Amino acid sequence: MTPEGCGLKTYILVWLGLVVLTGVAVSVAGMDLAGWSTAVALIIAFLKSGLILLYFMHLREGGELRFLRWMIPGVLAILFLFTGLTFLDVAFR
Amino acid sequence: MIGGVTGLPDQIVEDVFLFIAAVSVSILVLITFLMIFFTIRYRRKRNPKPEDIRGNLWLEILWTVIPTLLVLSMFYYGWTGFRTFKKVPEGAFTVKVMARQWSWLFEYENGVKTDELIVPVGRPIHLLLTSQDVIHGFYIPAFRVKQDAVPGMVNPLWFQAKDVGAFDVLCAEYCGQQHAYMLTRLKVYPEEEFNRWYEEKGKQFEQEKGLPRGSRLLQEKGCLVCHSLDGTPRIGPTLKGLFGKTVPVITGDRERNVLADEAYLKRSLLEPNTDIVKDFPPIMPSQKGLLTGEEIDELVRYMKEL
Amino acid sequence: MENHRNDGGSKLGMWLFLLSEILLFGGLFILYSVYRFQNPQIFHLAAEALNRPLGVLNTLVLLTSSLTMALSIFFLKKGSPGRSLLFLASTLFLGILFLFNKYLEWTWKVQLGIYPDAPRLLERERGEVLFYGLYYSMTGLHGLHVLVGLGILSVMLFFILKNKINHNHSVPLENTGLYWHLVDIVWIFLFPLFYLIT
Amino acid sequence: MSSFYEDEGRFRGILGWIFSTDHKRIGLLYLLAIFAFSAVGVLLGFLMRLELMAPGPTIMRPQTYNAIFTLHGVIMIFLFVIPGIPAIFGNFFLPIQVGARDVAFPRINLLSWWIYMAGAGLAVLSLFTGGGPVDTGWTFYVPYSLRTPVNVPLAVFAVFILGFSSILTGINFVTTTHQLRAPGMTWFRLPLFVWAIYATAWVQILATPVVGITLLLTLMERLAGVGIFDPLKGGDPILYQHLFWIYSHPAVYIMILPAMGIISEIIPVFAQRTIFGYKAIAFSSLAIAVVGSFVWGHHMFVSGQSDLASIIFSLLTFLVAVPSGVKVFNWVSTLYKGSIEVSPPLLFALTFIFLFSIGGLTGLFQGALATNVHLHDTYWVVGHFHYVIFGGTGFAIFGALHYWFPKMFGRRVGKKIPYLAWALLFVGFNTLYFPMLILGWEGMPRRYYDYLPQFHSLHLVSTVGSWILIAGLILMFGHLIYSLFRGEKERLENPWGGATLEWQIPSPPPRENFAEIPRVERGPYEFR
Ligand code: HEA
Ligand code: HEA
Ligand code: HEC
Ligand code: CUA
Ligand SMILES: [Cu+2]
Repeated sequence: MTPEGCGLKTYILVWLGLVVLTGVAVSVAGMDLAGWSTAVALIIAFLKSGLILLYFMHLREGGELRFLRWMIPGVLAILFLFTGLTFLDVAFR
Repeated sequence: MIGGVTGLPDQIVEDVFLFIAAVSVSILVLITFLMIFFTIRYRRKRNPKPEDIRGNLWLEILWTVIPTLLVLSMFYYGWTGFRTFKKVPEGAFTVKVMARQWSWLFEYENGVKTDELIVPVGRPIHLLLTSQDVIHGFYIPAFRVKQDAVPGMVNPLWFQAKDVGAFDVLCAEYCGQQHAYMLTRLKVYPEEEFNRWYEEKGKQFEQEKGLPRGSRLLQEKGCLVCHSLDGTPRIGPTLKGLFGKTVPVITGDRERNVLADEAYLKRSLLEPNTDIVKDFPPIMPSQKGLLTGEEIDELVRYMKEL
Repeated sequence: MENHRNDGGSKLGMWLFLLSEILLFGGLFILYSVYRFQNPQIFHLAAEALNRPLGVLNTLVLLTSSLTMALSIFFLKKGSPGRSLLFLASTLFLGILFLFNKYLEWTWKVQLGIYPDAPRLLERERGEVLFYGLYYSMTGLHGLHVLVGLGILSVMLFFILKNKINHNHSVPLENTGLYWHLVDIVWIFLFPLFYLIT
Repeated sequence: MSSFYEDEGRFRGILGWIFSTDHKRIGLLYLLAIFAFSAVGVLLGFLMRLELMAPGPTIMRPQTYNAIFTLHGVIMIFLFVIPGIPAIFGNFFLPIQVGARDVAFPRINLLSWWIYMAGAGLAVLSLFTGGGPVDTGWTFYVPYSLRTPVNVPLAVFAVFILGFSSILTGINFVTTTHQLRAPGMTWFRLPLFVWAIYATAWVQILATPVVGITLLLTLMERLAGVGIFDPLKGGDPILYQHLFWIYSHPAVYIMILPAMGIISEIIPVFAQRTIFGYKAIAFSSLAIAVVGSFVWGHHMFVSGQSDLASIIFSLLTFLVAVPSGVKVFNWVSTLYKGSIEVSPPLLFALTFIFLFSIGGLTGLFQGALATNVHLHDTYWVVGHFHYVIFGGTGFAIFGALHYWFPKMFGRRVGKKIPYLAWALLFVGFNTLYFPMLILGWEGMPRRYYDYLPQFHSLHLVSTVGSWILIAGLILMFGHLIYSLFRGEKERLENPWGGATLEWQIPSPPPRENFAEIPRVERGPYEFR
């Protein structure tokens, strides 16, 4: 992992992206999207986390810890399965 | 048995049990036999030169696939049985069951309340279980049925008695100090006898309606599980002669004496843990929200007379 | 045993810790989704009563703090500890600002009589009690993580000053960064789930 | 080369132990602590058996009994079998077996021992403060745990702390396995014990936080009245059970996987031939860890969860039995055409296979929906889990103690007494626990202080079994302790003819294990 991994400019751009996405999330919340607004809010949250993970947390660069890139989706998958199986109960009671 | 299990829940449990037992015992015997046989046959004295065998793909596949099929069949029988458990037959006789620390209360469709479950023989019985405090487990071992009674939920359960008789009802979910004593009886009456009992009780109930009598309340609300009316202490102090007595209690960490007046009695019902009678555990469930104001007055009036 | 320093190992260890953090919050998210599923209407109404502008502000504060954190590491690795310190201090400041806002938000709620076990709260609908139960525990646990993060940031500040970490040995600061970013990510999810329910 | 016992670190005497970051010393610290706690657990088990010897009050009051089975469960689960094998033998041997000088984070390793002790200390403290010892059962089900006046908050907090220790240990082992393998130690040259600990470590990292947060919330609900699970506040007590078992089912694999790892070490050594189906055993560990994470609902078939959930969970439960079976079959096949010497470690390992199979097969009855309705919360379940935990993990620990004793302590264990102790343990065990299975089938609920007269005779048999068992236990440990001080000195590096790395270094090992990091050129079970 070299110090040049990410340039200053990249960092600032990523930050701008995060701010813009926050703005989008807030304005979308004001609109009436029927059942979709939660989904949109969550998608935006995932996009933001993705930016942070890839750039601020350097997952994009890989290197020796490349397999970690699979860990985050892996753990999220586990969490979704936990939630999904719980909902098999809650939603069908 | 192939093609799904049918019959009453207790029969189903036995069938599935036997099936799994047959498979399991065979596997256990096989494994144990091979283990002992190899150990003796290839003991060092007899077989000083071992032979390396790294594995065998076909064997590996075989002992993955066969057990998978076996467990899938176990799952299937378990499931078909479970379907029967969950499908209450039409025309079932419905009884509401209220669990509480540490007694059961059964409420019939005509309003009659009992603390033993009385049902007619040969008819499916449909129970609707709930709890007013913690989780309990309604369990009739003889009929191999069990279902938790959970506060805030109504869980169904059904069974059917083939023969007349009396059976144990136990609490299977741990619910506190007297969990082991949360027992009652299931009494199965012949059809006519049951009908007679049911009508008689129903009439009696109609007559008593409107005049809430203290003694009935004590019974129904489960007070008598912990309190006696004859002067002997049980889980809680006796209620006999309580009114007007000076009671040693622990308030916070302090010990003090209080006069058992009306206010004290009411407080004992609604906030039992503010004053705890000396030498008794702080386990009396608060009756807040469980008794109406009228019922409280009635209880207090009745306790004064004891 | 300092002599077998293993930077890759430290980072792997940190990531594993973060994975377990994800599941720690994950438990709460499971609860949240179930209760929201059971009380959709009430959660909606309760969420409207939260202070959305403050939530937005706090989101921006944390996002910016993530940027300053990343920059601090960037400059440390480049070999300019001075600038690294500056950005680290900004991160620290933004973290404190975040907590201060949270403090304000909580006190306002408490003044309205909405806090766990408050009689005013218990009078309301059950779903609302749950909403605030989750609100207090989730933002509370997150706040606790910010607080711990602030502690670690201060230690890092001290280490840089003492030249204990520098461009040759920057892993502690990088790991702090990983932690701080994760805390930020958690907030990125908390924010829409509490302030933007519609 | 001097052994790690003689090594002079920063401190001497006892401080040289409790502040040592040497993985072997930490392993022994855990051994001592866990031995002490499990002894208390055994004593409590013994007291319960005395109480249950006859119907009616026998030697204690209901409240005492309820506190005792709770404590027994909490100690045995959270202080003994969950940390057990990873913390003792994993710490001691995993670094050696992968060819490293220590774990990846020695100081965190020490920290996790301290956290463990702190958790244990808090658990002890909870007995004497607040409302007294907890009486909720080791599962802390709400709403009972929210209502009972006893000291639930502290006890729950103690378990939370213990979980933290477990996570740190897991992180250490995963990192060590990834980063510190000696040159040539490829993934498929790892001893199966390492594979098992590795799979376990992932479960520790990913499942423990879920119970952590659950317990923390219960704590907050008790202390601050935060509305989460309490039905009076709109909460859903079933949800507590989900979150609790999301961890606590995988936790049973935290208990058994390392034990299976030990068995996979012992059998090939005493058969002096390579293990049958190395990859099948290694991958079945991972399969158990993964699939086992999604079966938790089988503890809740009668709780009122939806039928659909019950059905899916039952299916998954059955699937997770298959990889366990694969292991059993491979072990048995490893005996085929071996050159077998029935030394005490092998005897315990074979007993493990037998008892664990009984335990596992009884699990199948519980996993089937129809039978579970009857068996749930009866002594059948109690029988099941003592067979798997104690017959499984317990006997694996006994085997491991005899197997690694010369390496850990540099002394030999005598030849005859272990067989006698084994006989007592084996007879006692089955006399103690088999009647429980019958009791369960006859409808005896668990956590009962008192019971109906028809259950008397089997309970009596069971109690007698506990005496035999404990006699065997005392004999075995007495003998081990005697050997520790008086046993013949072990001069050989490799008394059993093992092929893994720990047998290539002196007994006991020197401070940093290897004078020179070895280059690995063959698999762990290549004896020739
Ligand atoms: C070490 C701990 C351990 C292990 C390994 C297991 C393993 C298994 N357990 Fe157990 N279990 C517990 C510890 C453990 N359990 C505890 C502590 C409880 C009670 C908790 C409480 O309420 O307090 C419990 C409770 C429990 C329940 C809930 C009972 C109830 O309360 O209603 C169930 C239900 O499905 C269950 C099932 C299983 C199954 C299917 C396995 C399987 O993984 C077993 C697999 C093994 C085998 C099957 C045997 C070997 C295989 C063969 C010989 C091959 C051939 C066989 C075939 C595949 C057909 N267990
Ligand atoms: C590790 C797990 C473990 C072990 C070993 C034991 C050991 C024993 N258990 Fe068990 N038991 C549980 C876990 C365990 N138990 C759990 C989780 C529960 C449920 C609690 C609840 O309901 O909440 C329970 C409940 C339980 C009950 C049911 C209570 C009830 O439902 O009312 C009973 C009844 O007799 C019982 C008896 C015994 C006895 C007599 C022993 C022993 O006395 C037998 C002797 C033990 C040994 C011989 C093994 C000791 C091992 C060592 C000393 C190893 C030393 C270690 C090192 C050297 C590192 N136990
Ligand atoms: C679970 C057992 C239990 C149940 C059920 C129970 N109580 Fe109690 N009760 C106790 C105990 C234990 C005490 C003593 C400790 C205390 O003061 O809290 C007590 C105390 C009391 C007292 C004060 C007695 C005194 O000597 O000062 C009154 C009055 C009382 N209960 C009435 C009732 C009534 C009426 C009911 C039913 C609606 C009831 N209890 C149900 C256990 C119970
Ligand atoms: Cu009611 Cu146990
Ligand atoms: Cu389980």
